[in-house]
Amino acid sequence: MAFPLSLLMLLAGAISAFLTLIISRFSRNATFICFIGAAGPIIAAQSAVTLIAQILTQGGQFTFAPFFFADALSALLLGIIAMVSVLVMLYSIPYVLREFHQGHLSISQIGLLYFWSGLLLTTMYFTVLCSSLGVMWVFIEATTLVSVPLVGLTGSKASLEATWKYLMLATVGISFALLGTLILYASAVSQLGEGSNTLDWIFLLKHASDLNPGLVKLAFIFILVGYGTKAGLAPLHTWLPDAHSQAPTPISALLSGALLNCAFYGILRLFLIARITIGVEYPSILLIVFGLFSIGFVIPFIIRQYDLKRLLAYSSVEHMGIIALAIGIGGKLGMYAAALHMVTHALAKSTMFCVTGEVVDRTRTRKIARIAGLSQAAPIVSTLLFISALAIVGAPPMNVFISEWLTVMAMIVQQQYVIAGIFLMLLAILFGAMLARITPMVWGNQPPMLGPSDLSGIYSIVTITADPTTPMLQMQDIPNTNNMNTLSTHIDPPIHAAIIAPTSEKTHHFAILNGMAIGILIPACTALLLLGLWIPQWLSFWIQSASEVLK
Amino acid sequence: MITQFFGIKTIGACILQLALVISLAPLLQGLIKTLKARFQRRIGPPIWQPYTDLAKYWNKLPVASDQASWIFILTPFVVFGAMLFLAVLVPVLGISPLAGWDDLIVMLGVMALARVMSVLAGLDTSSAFGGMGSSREMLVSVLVEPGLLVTLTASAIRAGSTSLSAMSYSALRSQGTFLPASLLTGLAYVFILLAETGRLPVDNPDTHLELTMIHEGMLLEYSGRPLALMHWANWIKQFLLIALFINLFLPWGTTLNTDAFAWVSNSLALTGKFIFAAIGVSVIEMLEPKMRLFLLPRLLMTALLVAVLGMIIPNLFR
Amino acid sequence: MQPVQMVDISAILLLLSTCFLVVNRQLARGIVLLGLQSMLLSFIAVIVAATTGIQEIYIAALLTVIIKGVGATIVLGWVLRSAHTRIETNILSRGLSLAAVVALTFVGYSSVSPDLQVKTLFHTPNSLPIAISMVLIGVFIMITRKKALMTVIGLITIENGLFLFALSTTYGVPQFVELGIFLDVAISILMLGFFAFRINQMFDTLNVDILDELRG
Amino acid sequence: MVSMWSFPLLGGAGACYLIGCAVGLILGRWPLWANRFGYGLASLASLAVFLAGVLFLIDPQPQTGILFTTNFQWGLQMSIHLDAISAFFIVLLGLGGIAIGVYAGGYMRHFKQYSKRIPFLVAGFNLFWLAMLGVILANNIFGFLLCWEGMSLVSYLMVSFEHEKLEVRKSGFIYLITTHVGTAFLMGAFALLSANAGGSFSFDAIRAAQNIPAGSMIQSAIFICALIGFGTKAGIMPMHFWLPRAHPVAPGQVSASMSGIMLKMAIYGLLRVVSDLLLGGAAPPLWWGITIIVLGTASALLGALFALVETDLKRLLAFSSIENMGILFVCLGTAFIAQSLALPALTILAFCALLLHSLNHSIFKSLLFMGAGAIQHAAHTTNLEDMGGLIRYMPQTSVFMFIGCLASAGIPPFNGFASEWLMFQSVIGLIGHSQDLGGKIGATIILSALALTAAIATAAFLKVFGVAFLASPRKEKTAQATEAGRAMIRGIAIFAGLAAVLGIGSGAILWIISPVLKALTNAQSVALPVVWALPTGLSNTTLNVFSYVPVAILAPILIILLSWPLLRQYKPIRRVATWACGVKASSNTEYTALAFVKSLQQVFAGVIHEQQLIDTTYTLEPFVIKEQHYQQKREPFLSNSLMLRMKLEITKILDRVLFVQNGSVRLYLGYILLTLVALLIFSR
Repeated sequence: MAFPLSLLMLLAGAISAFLTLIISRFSRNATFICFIGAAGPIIAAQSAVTLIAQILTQGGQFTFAPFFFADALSALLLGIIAMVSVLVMLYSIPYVLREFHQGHLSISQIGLLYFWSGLLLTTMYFTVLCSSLGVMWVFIEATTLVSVPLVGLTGSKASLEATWKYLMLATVGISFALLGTLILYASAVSQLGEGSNTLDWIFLLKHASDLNPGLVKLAFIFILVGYGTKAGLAPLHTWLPDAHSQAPTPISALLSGALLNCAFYGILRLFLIARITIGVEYPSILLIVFGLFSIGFVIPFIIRQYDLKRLLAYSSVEHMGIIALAIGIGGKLGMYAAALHMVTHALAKSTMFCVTGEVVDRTRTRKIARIAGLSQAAPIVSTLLFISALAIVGAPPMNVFISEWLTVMAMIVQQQYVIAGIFLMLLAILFGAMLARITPMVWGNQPPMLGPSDLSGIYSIVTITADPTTPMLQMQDIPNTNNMNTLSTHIDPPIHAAIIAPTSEKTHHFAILNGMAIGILIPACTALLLLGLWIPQWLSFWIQSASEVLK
Repeated sequence: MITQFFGIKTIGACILQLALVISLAPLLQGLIKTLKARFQRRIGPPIWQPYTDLAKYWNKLPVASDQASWIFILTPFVVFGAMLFLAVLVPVLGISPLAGWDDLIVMLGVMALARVMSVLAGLDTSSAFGGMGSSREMLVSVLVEPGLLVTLTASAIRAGSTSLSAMSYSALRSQGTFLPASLLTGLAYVFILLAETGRLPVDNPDTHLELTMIHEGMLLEYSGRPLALMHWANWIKQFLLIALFINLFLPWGTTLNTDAFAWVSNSLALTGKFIFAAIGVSVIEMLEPKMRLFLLPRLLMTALLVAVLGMIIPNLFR
Repeated sequence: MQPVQMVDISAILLLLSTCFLVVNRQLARGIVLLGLQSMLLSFIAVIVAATTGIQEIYIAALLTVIIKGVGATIVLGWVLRSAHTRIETNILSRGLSLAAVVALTFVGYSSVSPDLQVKTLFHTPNSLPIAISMVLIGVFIMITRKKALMTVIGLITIENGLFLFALSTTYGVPQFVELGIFLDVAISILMLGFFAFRINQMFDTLNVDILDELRG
Repeated sequence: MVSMWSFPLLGGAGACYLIGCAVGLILGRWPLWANRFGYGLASLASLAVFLAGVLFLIDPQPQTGILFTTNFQWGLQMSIHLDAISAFFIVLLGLGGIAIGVYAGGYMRHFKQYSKRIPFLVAGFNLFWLAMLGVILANNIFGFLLCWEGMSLVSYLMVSFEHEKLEVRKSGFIYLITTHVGTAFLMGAFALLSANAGGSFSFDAIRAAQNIPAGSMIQSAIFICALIGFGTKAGIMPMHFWLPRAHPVAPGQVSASMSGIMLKMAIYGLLRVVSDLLLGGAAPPLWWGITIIVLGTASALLGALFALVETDLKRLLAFSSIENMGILFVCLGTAFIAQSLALPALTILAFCALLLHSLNHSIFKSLLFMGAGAIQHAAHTTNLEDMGGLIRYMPQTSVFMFIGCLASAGIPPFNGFASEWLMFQSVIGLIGHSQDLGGKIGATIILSALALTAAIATAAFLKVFGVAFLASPRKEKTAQATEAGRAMIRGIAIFAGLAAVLGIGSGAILWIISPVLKALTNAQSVALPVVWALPTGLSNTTLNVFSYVPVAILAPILIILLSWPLLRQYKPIRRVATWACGVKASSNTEYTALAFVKSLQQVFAGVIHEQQLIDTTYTLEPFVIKEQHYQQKREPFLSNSLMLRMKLEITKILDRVLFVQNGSVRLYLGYILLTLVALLIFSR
């Protein structure tokens, strides 16, 4: 099989990562660094889409090169990573610039951010593209290692703590996954003899029925616990709220939207083998138990949550649970629902994180209790927040609803009425719990805003498009306002807003950045809505092919 | 059916019954008052005192409160009109002129209309007495209405129709056979009759003492012709309810024949039964003291329960 | 002595050293024990390599000595020098810890049923269960110790268990996978060391228990 | 073939709603124009909807169409279907839309401080009606659920209009959660239905499948899910608690459309899902009807009682909605019982009552809520205790509210009476047809409870009219009230007129219902007027539904004819002050809302808890009292305090659970180890 060029193009992310790292040593132009850093992943995403098209048009499974392999399931994950990375990288530009101008990020930190996130994206792409389960493990471990510095980027005490926990738990978990992989390998070797392709996924799948059931069972347990830790299934998820809340917001979106799915991909691959070797019963039960437990476990944490980003992290745990549950339920419908839910959740969660970034940036707090009156102070952001929250909780006009509803349907078709009942009940509780946190921020009469309003942002964007002589790059002139930042950490947000309200000149620049962020987020939220109302043919073909692999 | 309804015979019967009820209602009131006085060893007013009262009010010019709105003005008409309508609807002489359309729920509805208007009129003048009367009237009516409905429904079920004439007809046809259920529902009806017409032990029609009055409280601001209408309407209501009681629960002595002899005997029997009912009411008024307002629910709930029992009991004996 | 028996005995010795790690309270001695453990492991690797004649396993043995035996000891020792304490506080008493270790070993043995049909030469009755037990005990060490240092030691114990497993059942994994694994392990140990150092720098202690600001 | 115009009309209406929505947003800078055009378009669209429904009912030819579809199996397919059941509710919807749209055009003029938000409200209003139209027309599960939840969401957003107020935010949130829980049950019901039709989402396929065995667990499960789901929306006890919170806090036209129209969607849903999809016209099990009728009776009675003691006008109306939904459930339950006992005549009577009361309630409740909105604008309060004497300041509104109150109280000759009359008839019929003692006792208790309900509702609405409009104003600001604007008056007048006309002419519009009855009972033909006679009854006295018509026409004629001679000289010659034992009668002497129902409240003290707060300040303690404030708090049982306590308890438990994630990395590792060990042991 021809070695596709697009596979090489996937390295664009890594290349731009090194470029930004180097540039950030010499240049002081944050805007430039941002654009360079974001360009690579976007090029990579474009080539990922080409790759998906290639995979889907050529049909079935095929190997590119010794180590590379892709089927429709990989295509699904490729697409999810590409989708999330484009959104996140576009959004990161205004976000990072704003942080920079407010003095929360330094130039070298920006360089590091783009360096590590470029590497993270590259490792994620290759996670889903390698043929050997051993190599897959290596890449999944690599995603941990390159995402750890991202979590600790801001260098605060809390972020250090989160980093430590993330590193610790993910490393332990991943060691279990390695043990599982080794056990699988041992089984394969003793049954099928040694060879360079013994850990190859196609080879294993072909001979799955010859493997030793006892060992494969053991391997599945270790891999489920191992990758499950990374994928955030309760009760193994404990690092997740810490890491996702401490990372810079675009990175949180990347972690929640793409990385969790990549880890889950590892479970899926082994699930497909184990299903043949030890029968579908046992792995399905495990997935259902983990799924239901994950959905139920997060309820108290969501109800009593104080931190906006932790809230979303717990919601991610819930959604990974839903995916596990759908796969455990199985059947044509269940697998379809799982594949669809991966896509819908990735889109919804990354959008939600980005919108949250807007909220946090304007209020300078993540404490839910301190945010109120967004609908007056920032009408567009609050609308986006509400829409994406509705998507996250699976309210009907939104896309997540379709996959959750299909999950219920799958349960009914498989005659798992009790599970369906519990699932629906948990979803309803989560709906309430989630919106109980979100709605108080949207409504109310206390605008704690900092900076210009949404509308002025939009108007600024219009001005820029109309007048090309006002380039974005002008913004490097804004002085770094470190002293303001140190001041602000000791003052309550409302007072803060009053004290360091930006000057009118700066207001204009912030307005442009805000407008840019909103300009990126509005289409994303519209996509949530549109995908809920209508799934286009090509999209459904893509998801359906993936569910065929799982079936 | 329509032609039959608008036939000359029906219209004649309507006019006849209307005239009868309008003219005799004050007489019944006078009779009860006189009898009650006699039982209390008083001489009491003459039996046609209500007529003279009406005449007196009729010739006085009305005065109204400066707070009163159109509700206050309209109420006597609506109340009196509603009673006129009921006077045609309710069977007095065995079967109503509007037989077939005299539904019991329509009767209750029209009675409710009258009550609603008087309650509003009581509230309209911003007088404390009016408000008190209205409030208490609502208390009584809330407790009375279910009882009345259930009592009448018991008869309706037995008759197989909710038409008052049918109910009366079925009672007449089955006269002589004693039903324990009839006794129970009849008893409940008596309680409800007393409460509806504002008699002791529920209300004292003779006083204007603010602590006791219910119905009179609402009328306090009326004078002249409107007052006459309100009183008259109340007497008509009393007359009709007693007539209904006679038809449904005291069917004896009335025949279904239509010859001349039957006319005479039926009229005599009816007169006798009215007098009997008047005596009964005055005896109860003589014996019973006025009840405390908050004891009323107990009384009326008992009536409701008795009525429910009466509704169910035919099955027990079947 | 047969090579197989030697591997078997070494495996039991590994388990024993792990037990020592559990009851040990001195950080310095823990590092030394870890070094010994790694050496023991590379010894097993050498035996396996010599018996089977697979050259790559020598490389693996060498890497083990370099990364885990020497590298980890140096990094950890560097961290320890910068820390104030030398003594680890164990949240469980020695008796309870040992009991837990016994229970975990039992789990390790019971999870691997005898009829697993792993037909390699070095699949001794003990090596595979001990490998799994070491993984579990490694986590147990991480749970019961408060110092970041011991946590890292627990993690390396886990890695050692994995390596034992790979050696005894399959003579290691395919080469490129193995390389990748070593790279990852090396980086993760470096990172752990680095962040343990950062924690010590920022919080002025190696006690990870103070890292509990993020909760709920 | 006039019904061929229905779909084009409906399409036009849908487009019109969308344009109205867009116009509202586009004209955002000019709220007044946004208001005028947006609501104008809504009214226009509703007129088309109304016409479409009426045309269909004139010539009922079921039609199906597909709005849009995807060739993807599980995607959204919005196919629409128009049959008699949906046509009836479309008539109801259109009627409501016309009047409320006209009213709303004038409503917002007084909301100066919210001028920025008005465009959103206009857009939301249009979307709301579009969603309700979608609910009625949807012919597949996806479309139905989407529109259903869209309806809930949009109404939630509109309820949150004045979100500066904590009360509004809380109420809105409770509404959102409750309605979503209801939707979850609906999802369950639909999923079961669809699974039985081979996983198809189309209503047609479900109708065609009909392979759910009667009396099976699945059938019962679907029924229970649908009952809970739709019952929540309908505000049936014990799922009612959101209703008295959400309806009062919304702007006038929103509460009018929610109470008047949206609640009927629950009835439509029950008819569609249970009668049509689940049973396909077959007889339901007996216990379904009994469950529904018991729930309905409880809601009716308790709703009326809570309305009685309520002093906030809009909350009172909300409780009255619960009461009326209870009455509708009683009718539905009676119909179901009659169906399962194979009593076609009674079935038709009960369905007749159900449909007529749906229509009537939507008319008088919208009327009352619109009136309440007008009062709120004029007197700046919804508290009855602050009102009084409005009949002088708002003469037109007061006439319409008078009609509304009497209709709502079920007093002839207004429309509430007509349908309550049918309801009583069907319950009496139930007693007559009960063969066993249990049934008879049960039906009798239900009858007396309903009679009590009617009486209490009367008292409640007399309180509304008597206290709010009559006597003299109790607060200064009330005396400054002025008549509502012309547009508002027009909107209210439409419904007041309908309430009066339908009261007398209810029988005459029964032809509209006959195709619906045909569809509901699967009968080939339905004989109207319905001849109803009890089995033991007299053959010569039959009662028909029309009989009320001449009676109702006759009554006013008689009244006027007979009282004309009296009327001529009737005019009070003198106006004097009210006699009040020598002092000047003022607002201090008149009865308050609280006092008016105090005695009744004591009778029902078991259900309504009362809290008395007496705050005394002394000049010389404890002898000389300077001031004494008396406050009475009344809350329906199972209400705030209980929910608050539950919330506290749950919070306490949750806080304990939170310890699980206490920040210790060692604990987290412990979870992983424990999970692994547990799995290893479990898989042995």
